[in-house]
Amino acid sequence: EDVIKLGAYLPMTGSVAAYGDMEWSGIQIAKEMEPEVLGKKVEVMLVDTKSDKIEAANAVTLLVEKEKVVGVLGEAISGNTMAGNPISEAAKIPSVSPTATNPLVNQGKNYAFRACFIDPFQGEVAARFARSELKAQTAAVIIDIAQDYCVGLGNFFVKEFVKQGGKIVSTTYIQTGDQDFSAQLSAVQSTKPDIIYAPNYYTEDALMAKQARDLGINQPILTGDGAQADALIEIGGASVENMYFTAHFHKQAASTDRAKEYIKRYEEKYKKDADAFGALGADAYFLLVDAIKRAGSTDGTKVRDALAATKDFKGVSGTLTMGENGNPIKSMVINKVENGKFVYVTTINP
Amino acid sequence: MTSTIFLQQLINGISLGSLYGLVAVGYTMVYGILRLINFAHGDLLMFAAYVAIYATTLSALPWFLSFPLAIIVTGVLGIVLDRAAYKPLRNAPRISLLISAIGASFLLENLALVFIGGVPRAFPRPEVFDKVISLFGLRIQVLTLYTPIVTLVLLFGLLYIVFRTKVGKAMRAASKDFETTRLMGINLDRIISITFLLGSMLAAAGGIMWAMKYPQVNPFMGVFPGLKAFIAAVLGGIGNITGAVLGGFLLGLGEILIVAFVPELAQYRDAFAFVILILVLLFRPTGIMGEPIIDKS
Amino acid sequence: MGTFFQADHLVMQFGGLTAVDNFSLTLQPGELVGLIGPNGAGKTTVFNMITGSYTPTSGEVIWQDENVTRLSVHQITARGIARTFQNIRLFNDLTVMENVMVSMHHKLRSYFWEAMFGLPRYRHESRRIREESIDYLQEMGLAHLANEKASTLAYGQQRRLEIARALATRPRLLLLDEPAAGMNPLETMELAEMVRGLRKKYGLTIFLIEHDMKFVMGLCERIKVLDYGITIAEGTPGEIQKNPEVIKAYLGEEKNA
Amino acid sequence: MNREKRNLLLNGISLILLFGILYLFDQYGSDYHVRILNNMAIFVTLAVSYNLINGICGILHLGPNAFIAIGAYTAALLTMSPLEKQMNYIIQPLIWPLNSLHAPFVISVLAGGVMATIFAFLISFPVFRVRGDYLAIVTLGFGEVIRVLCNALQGVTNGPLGLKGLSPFTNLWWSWGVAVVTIVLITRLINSSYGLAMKAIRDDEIAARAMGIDPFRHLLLAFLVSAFFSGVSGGLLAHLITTISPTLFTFFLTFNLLIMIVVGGLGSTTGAIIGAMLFAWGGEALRIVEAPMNFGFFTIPGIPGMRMVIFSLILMVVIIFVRRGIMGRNEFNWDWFFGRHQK
Amino acid sequence: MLKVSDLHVYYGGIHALKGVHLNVEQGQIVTLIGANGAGKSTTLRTIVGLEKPRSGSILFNNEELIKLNTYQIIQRGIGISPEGRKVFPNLTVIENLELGAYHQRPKEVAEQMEWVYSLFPRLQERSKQLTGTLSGGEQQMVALGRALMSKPKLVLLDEPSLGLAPLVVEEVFRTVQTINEQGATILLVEQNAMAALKVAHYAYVLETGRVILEGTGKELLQDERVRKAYLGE
Ligand SMILES: Nc1ncnc2c1ncn2[C@@H]1O[C@H](COP(=O)(O)OP(=O)(O)OP(=O)(O)O)[C@@H](O)[C@H]1O
Ligand SMILES: Nc1ncnc2c1ncn2[C@@H]1O[C@H](COP(=O)(O)OP(=O)(O)OP(=O)(O)O)[C@@H](O)[C@H]1O
Ligand SMILES: CC(C)C[C@H](N)C(=O)O
Ligand SMILES: [Mg+2]
Ligand SMILES: [Mg+2]
Repeated sequence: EDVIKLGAYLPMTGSVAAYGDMEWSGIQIAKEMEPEVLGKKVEVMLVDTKSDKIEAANAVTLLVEKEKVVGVLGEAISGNTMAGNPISEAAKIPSVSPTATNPLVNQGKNYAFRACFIDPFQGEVAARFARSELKAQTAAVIIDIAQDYCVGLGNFFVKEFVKQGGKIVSTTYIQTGDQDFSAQLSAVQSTKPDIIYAPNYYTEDALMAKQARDLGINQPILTGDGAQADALIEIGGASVENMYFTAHFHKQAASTDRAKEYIKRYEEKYKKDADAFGALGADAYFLLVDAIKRAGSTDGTKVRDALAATKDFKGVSGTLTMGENGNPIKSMVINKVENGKFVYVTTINP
Repeated sequence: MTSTIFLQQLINGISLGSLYGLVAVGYTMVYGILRLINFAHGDLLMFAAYVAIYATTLSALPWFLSFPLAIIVTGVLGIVLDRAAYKPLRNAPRISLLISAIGASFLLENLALVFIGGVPRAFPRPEVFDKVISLFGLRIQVLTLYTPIVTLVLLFGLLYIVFRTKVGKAMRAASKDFETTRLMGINLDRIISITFLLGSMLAAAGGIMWAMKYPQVNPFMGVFPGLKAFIAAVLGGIGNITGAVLGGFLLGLGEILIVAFVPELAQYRDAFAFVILILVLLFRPTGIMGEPIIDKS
Repeated sequence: MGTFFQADHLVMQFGGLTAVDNFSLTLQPGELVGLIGPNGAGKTTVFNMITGSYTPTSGEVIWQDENVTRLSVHQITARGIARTFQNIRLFNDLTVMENVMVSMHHKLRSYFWEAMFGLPRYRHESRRIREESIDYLQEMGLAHLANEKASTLAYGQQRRLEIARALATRPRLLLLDEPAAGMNPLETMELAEMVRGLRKKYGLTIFLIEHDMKFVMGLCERIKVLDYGITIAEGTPGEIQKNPEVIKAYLGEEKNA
Repeated sequence: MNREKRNLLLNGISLILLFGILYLFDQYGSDYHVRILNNMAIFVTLAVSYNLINGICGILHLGPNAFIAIGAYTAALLTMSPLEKQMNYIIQPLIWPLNSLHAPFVISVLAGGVMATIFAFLISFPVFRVRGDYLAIVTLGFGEVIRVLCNALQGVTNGPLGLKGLSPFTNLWWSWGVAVVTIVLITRLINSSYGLAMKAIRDDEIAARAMGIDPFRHLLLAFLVSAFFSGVSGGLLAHLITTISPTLFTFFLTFNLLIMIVVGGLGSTTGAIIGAMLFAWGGEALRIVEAPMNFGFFTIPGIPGMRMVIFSLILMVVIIFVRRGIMGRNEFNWDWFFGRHQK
Repeated sequence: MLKVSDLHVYYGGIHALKGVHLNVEQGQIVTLIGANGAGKSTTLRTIVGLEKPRSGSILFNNEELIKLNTYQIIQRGIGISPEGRKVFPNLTVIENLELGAYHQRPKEVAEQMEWVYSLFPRLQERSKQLTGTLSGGEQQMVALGRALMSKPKLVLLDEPSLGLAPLVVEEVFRTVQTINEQGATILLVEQNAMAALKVAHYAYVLETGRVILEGTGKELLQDERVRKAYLGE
């Protein structure tokens, strides 16, 4: 065989399709930038997970058992990655998730890695930002209970917010696919919080923001990395103006050479601004290819060891060192929505 | 709970209920004539919403042109659907027809997925419906007021057609026996086409109202309203047009109020619809307004 | 001696309409009684009340000293009252033989798991059902059609299969609703012969509805006449044929053949 | 040799042949093929038991997903070790006594079947109070209620997050063993007097009553038997995929089963088997339309959704041309195979 | 008026009609008798286009009907009371009758309705009742009345006396004669051969898909074979 076969499993359809879409675009640019390793052509086979756990598990099974890939990229969201990782783990195939931020994703796994920071960090930063910048005494938390990410991140925020002397006045649950949040929002409204923390994915956040504003709830909304999708602004319109969120990347904060090259190619090819998730998709690819190069082989265990030893890697989203458990240590940005655009606010280092 | 909040929830409930009712009417109508659970009905909602989006954004039509356009195009799609997927099965067992309907539903959803993609689109809600009026401390979106009105107007129009016109009588005849309907000199295929035209146009109206309320349009957006409308239709007595609207109101109001009174039950909201349904059917096995089964020995 | 069969002041109302009013009937074992009357007089409704399809608005049905008024259809069949239907209701997708075998199912003693695991008791019982159903088919002249689908039978054959099926439930009282409808005169005559034979062979009591006067008058020992749900006459065929009220409401002037 | 003996012999030979093939795959086949075969067996079991209700009793039951879900969760909760449970439940801890229960695979799977049967019994009264399309929606409703409960009872099911990392106990022997047992037992039931009574109810319930058959008792029987085997399959399925969540048990699962049995031929066990195998195999075969296609010079990227487009087109064409499904209501039998019709 | 020649009809593999021919002249009552399963109903169904013949021709006023759809055939002026009545059970008696006159103008409908009520007064009593709840005989009257509502030139009746009380049977045959005298041509399928032959101008005897005998009503009444097989003598 003169090709090296990698597999990607991403949500190309379903409730979080936008992430899959962006990350796949990023992976393709990365592949153009580094099409070969060990003198062989790299091939990436994509399988759609339909934004669903079961499909994610099936997809990894397909990639590992049928396609015999040597490394796996994905999934975009934590819940699906948690369903997929045990399968690649059992087959001793290393995997790199671009954006699954929940800590449990890699827990107890030897072959699972990711290209992003993890949620305890993100929750803490959000809580501190809420207290110091937004001057919030009280917060209402609205959580999508169908997503490991949302549940986890919500908890980390709450813990830190309380530790910083804030008060959580209400915790309400929604579920992926819900359309009508009026009941939950009415409950929130009656507790008059200073801010609303809603660490959910873009569709739910956009619809929720819209209905909140319709109901006359005008408090600032703070959310997590899930917000940074164009669909949020498209659907939410004016309602998501001034929404703050913790995020992986903003092209304005790009620092490495690789990032500059990436942004150039990306914008040439897709005729739009380079986004965070594309950048992380690319980083996942670069990390894996880099490890294969350093391992000098596609053997699962060797690549795994190389991945674990990644140090000061200059990726698109910044400089990264692989920490414990396959979790990188890297910086974070805070963005907000302004005039229908994602605007860079600040960078926070670990 | 204060009376303002209660009133607010009541209004929300009526609005949601009339939306369910609107979708259910078309459902029940097609069912009434063909005895077909048209699982593709929900997908016609989705189709109409996309047509409206494209008409509004691409060809820059004002809403009062693009919406009717979407309704007409969807009506035509309904006829096409009947011709392609259901007409060849007129004399087949009902279950085959049901499978064809499921197939049609999958097809529409996935065609949309292939051609439009899985990322949701925003629905351009026209200014007129976007306003919010404040009244006695209530914040009411204008759209909330329009939905019940649209539903009731369409209901009465449909009742008129089905019970007062010749075509309506032929429809009711066809609902029991195709062969004998033909023996009355009635062009059955034309009657069925008209049924599908009307049913699909109602679906389109429902789709547009739905998309204005929840302005997020994706290939699978029809599944949920389709299911809710189906429940509403059964609740009211399948095939009974007034029953469908009643069922819709009951369902919408019930869902909203139960969550408002007992917020802990919010998670059970989707089950609630079925619980009401099962309770009602326990006491009235053919729904609230359904005709009793006549089966003389 | 206790009561064999007694219908006591049965009333059936549908909304405002009284379909049957104060219908009473006592049957002795072995009797062959006819029920006639204009269309819509309530004859089938009487059958439906006796067999449990309808629950009478008032009145009672006593069967072998038991009040069966409120029992459901299958319970009444199990107690020995069987019927045929005016609009033939065979199991169209089953074979002729299976149609008959089904009627013996309610007498089966084996549990379902005995059938599922093919245990001896079930095997034994099922063999007996098979043999017996052939007998009933032979009785009605249908044995050669045993493996045909019921729906492919000619009309007259279907009527006879209805009777065979009812017989197979092993009733003591058999209710026949227009058994000769749709048969030509020749077939009707054969049918009359058959009914006589069955009564004798199985010791049946028969209560039947029929519009074919030749058939009814030739066969029944006693006849009841309904009109608008009310019993207007009762008596031997001879008496009924002469009854002016019956002639006026039902028979017509020249038709008392 | 008489016919009965010959058929028995042939059945035995086919069985040995089947397990021989399984052995070959187990030893030499790729993981991928083994997985498809496992899927096939589970679908076959599900379709055959579903057909008992919909095909034989003629009831439009749309809630088998509930039975499967209950079987899957029950079995999964029993095989997971207390430690795994602790790891999984992050919203709410698993309630007592479930958190400390632990049982071997066989027992867990059987328990899944039993729980599904108990559930079927509990809902039978409201279900069989209605008929026709009303029954369809009531059962669809119970299916949805179970799904919602799986979502909402986080202390039992871990809610929408589902259970992950189950041990992959299901192998070819279990899945096909269960399938064969199910086929044999259900076929016998169908061919017995009980099955005949069910078919009579399907054809004309009023007439069946008049022949002394209690519809409720017989429908209930079919319902419970079907629920049991569906529950068992659910347990097998859970330990094949190793991840379960409420989204697995939506009415799409029901629709898929319905498609299998109708395309195979409603009311035919042979048809159900064929339908299920076609579905399991076809579903995989159709994947190529979604894979990127390489034409040497250029590649067409995979188009998500294409697979379902083709699938639904095939489905509609098939159902329009063979309206009663592949087998109609006929069954495979050896006499037919040897071209002998005389009885 | 109606001329059927060499009609072959199959149900799947079953050859139900094997070259049936018949001729109905304007103003006549023609009857079709024969044992169960002889193909009488199939003949009527084929005339109105519910079954498609494999070969043969059906001329109605010199127009070929085989090419037409059922609804078009009915619109040419044919009324039918089908086997098994086939009333619309969920519609009232009035609505059933009105459907029979689907293409008539309201005034004509009212006239015809009066006339049908005069033939069957029982229907007027029950006019608002759902037809499904009527007795068998009453439903038969609805079916008959419905067939007459469109003032058809040719009326096809499939066993109209089935399940009717003797008085009503007489009534039906009288009605058949009445409407015939008022100008309608009638093709009557009957099991009650005696009564049918009495009113018929001309008759055909069908056996297993073939016409085995034909002649005027009187001739057949005398015929030895007919007396034996169909009159039970
Ligand atoms: N389920 C029902 N609902 C309403 N009315 C009914 C019902 N069943 C019967 N009827 C009415 O009761 C009356 C008696 O009907 P029934 O069927 O008993 O007549 P019948 O004597 O058997 O007539 P036929 O000889 O025509 O069969 C009829 O007028 C009929 O309309
Ligand atoms: N839908 C059908 N499918 C298959 N065979 C049929 C069908 N309808 C009728 N037949 C067969 O065609 C033949 C003629 O039937 P037809 O109904 O025309 O007889 P008929 O003369 O009207 O008898 P009857 O006096 O019983 O009404 C019969 O052998 C019958 O079994
Ligand atoms: C794409 C991202 C928003 C995914 C999210 N960080 C998660 O872990 O689920
Ligand atoms: Mg009667
Ligand atoms: Mg006939």
